[in-house]
Amino acid sequence: MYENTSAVLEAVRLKCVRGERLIFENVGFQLCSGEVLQIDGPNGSGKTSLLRILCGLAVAEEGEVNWKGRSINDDLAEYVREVNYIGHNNGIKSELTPLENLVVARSLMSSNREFSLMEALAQMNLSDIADIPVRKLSSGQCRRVALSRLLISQARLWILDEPFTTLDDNGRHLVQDLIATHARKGGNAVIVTHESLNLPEVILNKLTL
Amino acid sequence: MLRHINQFASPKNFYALSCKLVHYFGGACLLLFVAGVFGGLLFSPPDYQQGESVRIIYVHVPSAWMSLFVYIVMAGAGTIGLIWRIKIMDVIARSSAPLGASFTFLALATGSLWGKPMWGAWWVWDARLTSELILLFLYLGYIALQSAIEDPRMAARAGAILALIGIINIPIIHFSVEWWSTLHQGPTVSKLDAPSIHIDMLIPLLLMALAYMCYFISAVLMRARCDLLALERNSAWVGELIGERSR
Amino acid sequence: MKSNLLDVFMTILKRDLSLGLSRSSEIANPLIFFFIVVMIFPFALGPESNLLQRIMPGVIWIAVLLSATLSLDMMFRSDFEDGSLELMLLSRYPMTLLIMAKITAHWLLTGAPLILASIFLGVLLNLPVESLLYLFITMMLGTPVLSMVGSAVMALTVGLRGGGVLLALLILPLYIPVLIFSIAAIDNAILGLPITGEIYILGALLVLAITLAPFATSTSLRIRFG
Amino acid sequence: MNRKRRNVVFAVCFIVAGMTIATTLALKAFRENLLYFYSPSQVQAGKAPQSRPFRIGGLVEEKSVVRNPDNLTVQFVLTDTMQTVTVVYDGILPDLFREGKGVVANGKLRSDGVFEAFEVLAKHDENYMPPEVADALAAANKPITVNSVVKPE
Repeated sequence: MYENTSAVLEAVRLKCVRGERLIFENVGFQLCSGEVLQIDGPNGSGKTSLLRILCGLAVAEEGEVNWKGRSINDDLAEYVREVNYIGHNNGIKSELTPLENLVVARSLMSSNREFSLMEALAQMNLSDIADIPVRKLSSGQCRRVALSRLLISQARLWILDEPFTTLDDNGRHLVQDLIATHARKGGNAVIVTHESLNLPEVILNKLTL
Repeated sequence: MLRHINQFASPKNFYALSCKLVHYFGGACLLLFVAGVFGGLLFSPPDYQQGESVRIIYVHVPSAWMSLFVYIVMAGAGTIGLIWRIKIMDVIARSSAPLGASFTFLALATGSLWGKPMWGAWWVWDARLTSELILLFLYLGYIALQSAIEDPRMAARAGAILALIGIINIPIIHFSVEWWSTLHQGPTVSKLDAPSIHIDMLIPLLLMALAYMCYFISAVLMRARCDLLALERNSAWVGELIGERSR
Repeated sequence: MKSNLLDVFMTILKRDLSLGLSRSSEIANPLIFFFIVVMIFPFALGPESNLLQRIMPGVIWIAVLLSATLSLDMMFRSDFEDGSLELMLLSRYPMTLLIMAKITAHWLLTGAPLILASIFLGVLLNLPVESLLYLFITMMLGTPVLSMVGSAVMALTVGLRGGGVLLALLILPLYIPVLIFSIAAIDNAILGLPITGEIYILGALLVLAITLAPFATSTSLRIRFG
Repeated sequence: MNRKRRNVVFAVCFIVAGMTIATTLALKAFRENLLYFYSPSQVQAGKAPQSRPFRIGGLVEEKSVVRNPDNLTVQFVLTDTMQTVTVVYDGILPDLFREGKGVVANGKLRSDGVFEAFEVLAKHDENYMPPEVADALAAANKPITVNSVVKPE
């Protein structure tokens, strides 16, 4: 199966039910190495639910998600090593500083040890505030702290839920550049956003729920 | 293999099968209950020590047995539902809880009524009674958790975990009378050698136990059917069913 | 691999400890609550010291159960709300390991201070030395069980509306065995009776909790996210 | 797959080891005496508490029950076939209170060694039979086991 298609990430006939309400069904797509998928749709169409299914946090009512030709539930622990999920919530603690937050994040994920945390923060324009507790930062700066996790991880699949909310123009460009670079190196990204993405030299698939 | 089981346990097939089973077990329950009540109240002899008061045994002991049995069913069905994601099992686990709570309450209440004249106290804090009371709390907690979580699938799975945590109480209840020197008497029927109860009393007792069991099965199936219809109300087979009925 | 596991355990432990210390009210409030509950009893029962001495170990244990229940909220709620738990569930390490670190931190932040507070109150209320000693021993064995069983049940109710009362409803019946055997041990110890049986049981409960709680908690958390 | 299997094996070993230790501890505990009530032998050996209430369990000795005709006060002797304790009680006795049967009394030991009960509970055994059968058994001199109160030491 895997030999015939070069799809790395494949979703087959996914169905999602919340409570007694059908959110979506028959959702499927294939991503080959280096491809990016943009997911769009009206509020409540299940974009976040789909992302949570893709990263293995939730289980679909029906259908399957395959990674490199195998169902992700075969070995979820192995799969999540390849995933970097930045959800709607930033997953950072407001009592800790950006640097401390990154220390915890790095120890949890398969990280690129050579890339120092300060470098990551510098690349996100956060070096001045690396030692200020996150609760004193603006929401855009918080989002940048969360997104700087992308820089320290070695995950091949990025799953991003509305990454651009509360970011300024500079931040948007920064993150789009990151995604494009990641894709050109052969990585994949699944992004929920309403904005039109500008990713030069990258195959961009679109899925509307 | 799993697909076969899933097929068999599909809500539609289960619904059709349970319609028949409810009738069989309901009828059996009624017959056994009548036989048990008459046997227990009229034909069985009074006890050599307790006299006529012993007759409460025919209500008390089966409900105490059922309180444990239903918990095991609830935890077992919940676990199967949790691991293999079989919806029917979730529904059965959820439907069992109020029945189990009722049996437990009945066991505690009748035990209390029996204890007052026999032991001389409505309630004593011995191991059997305390652990049975904790069982009632576990059932109530399970029901409260079910009603607090809106998503029925998540509720069922969370309930399964809670039931599994609480299952440690079941052996404690069963063996409490042997492990601790309690006021409550030891097991009578399940002793490995011959049961130390006279055959004329044993038969109505077993009849009543079977009646309780049939009641539980038919009641849990009825509850499960209602639950299932509500859960699957958007699915095709329920639509067909309603169409057939209204025609 | 081995040292990595230890590293990540220590990282999470340090993180939770520093988070707890920076939100000092979350640690202080259960302790204050504990003192108030214990102090209410003399008001209700009168200051007769014989009676108080007899019931105080039980009173202190009940207060510990209640404030342990209150303190469980800090274990998962903020992590649930800000998405940190998702990060942990998607980490490369087994969730059970991270949960053990969180439980350890929770015990250090709440269980250990409660033990110290109990001994302090015991001295203040003139409890005999045996009571104090066995209060200490039973609490060393019992309070970790409270944290562990609590984490499993807390994981089930995290993020639910009205979760606080529900949590108490679910958890207090599960705490009863710890209470029963601790009090039995203290009572017997005061009378000079053997207490090895009760201590064995508390030890068995502790081992059982250590074995099963991390798995139950991680399954519960996955369910709450699923 | 390999890593996953190793994790599963590790988890299973961990659980099995934990359960084994817990069971061992619990079994050790049950070999100790987890008391709900004290036996007359223990009371006579001075093992029961002196200054506070406790429960005492045993058989009511045959022909030891003395009722006071003026009030409800009853006096009887409790035995575990080795030692005896005299019990006084002021109240209504339960139906099952018989000579030769098991009871559990809740109360305090007086300084003269008499147990002053404020509650007497009858412990009935797990045997149920019609009176005729019991009579027949008695006639055949087959002992009906009523020793569930008296724990063999």
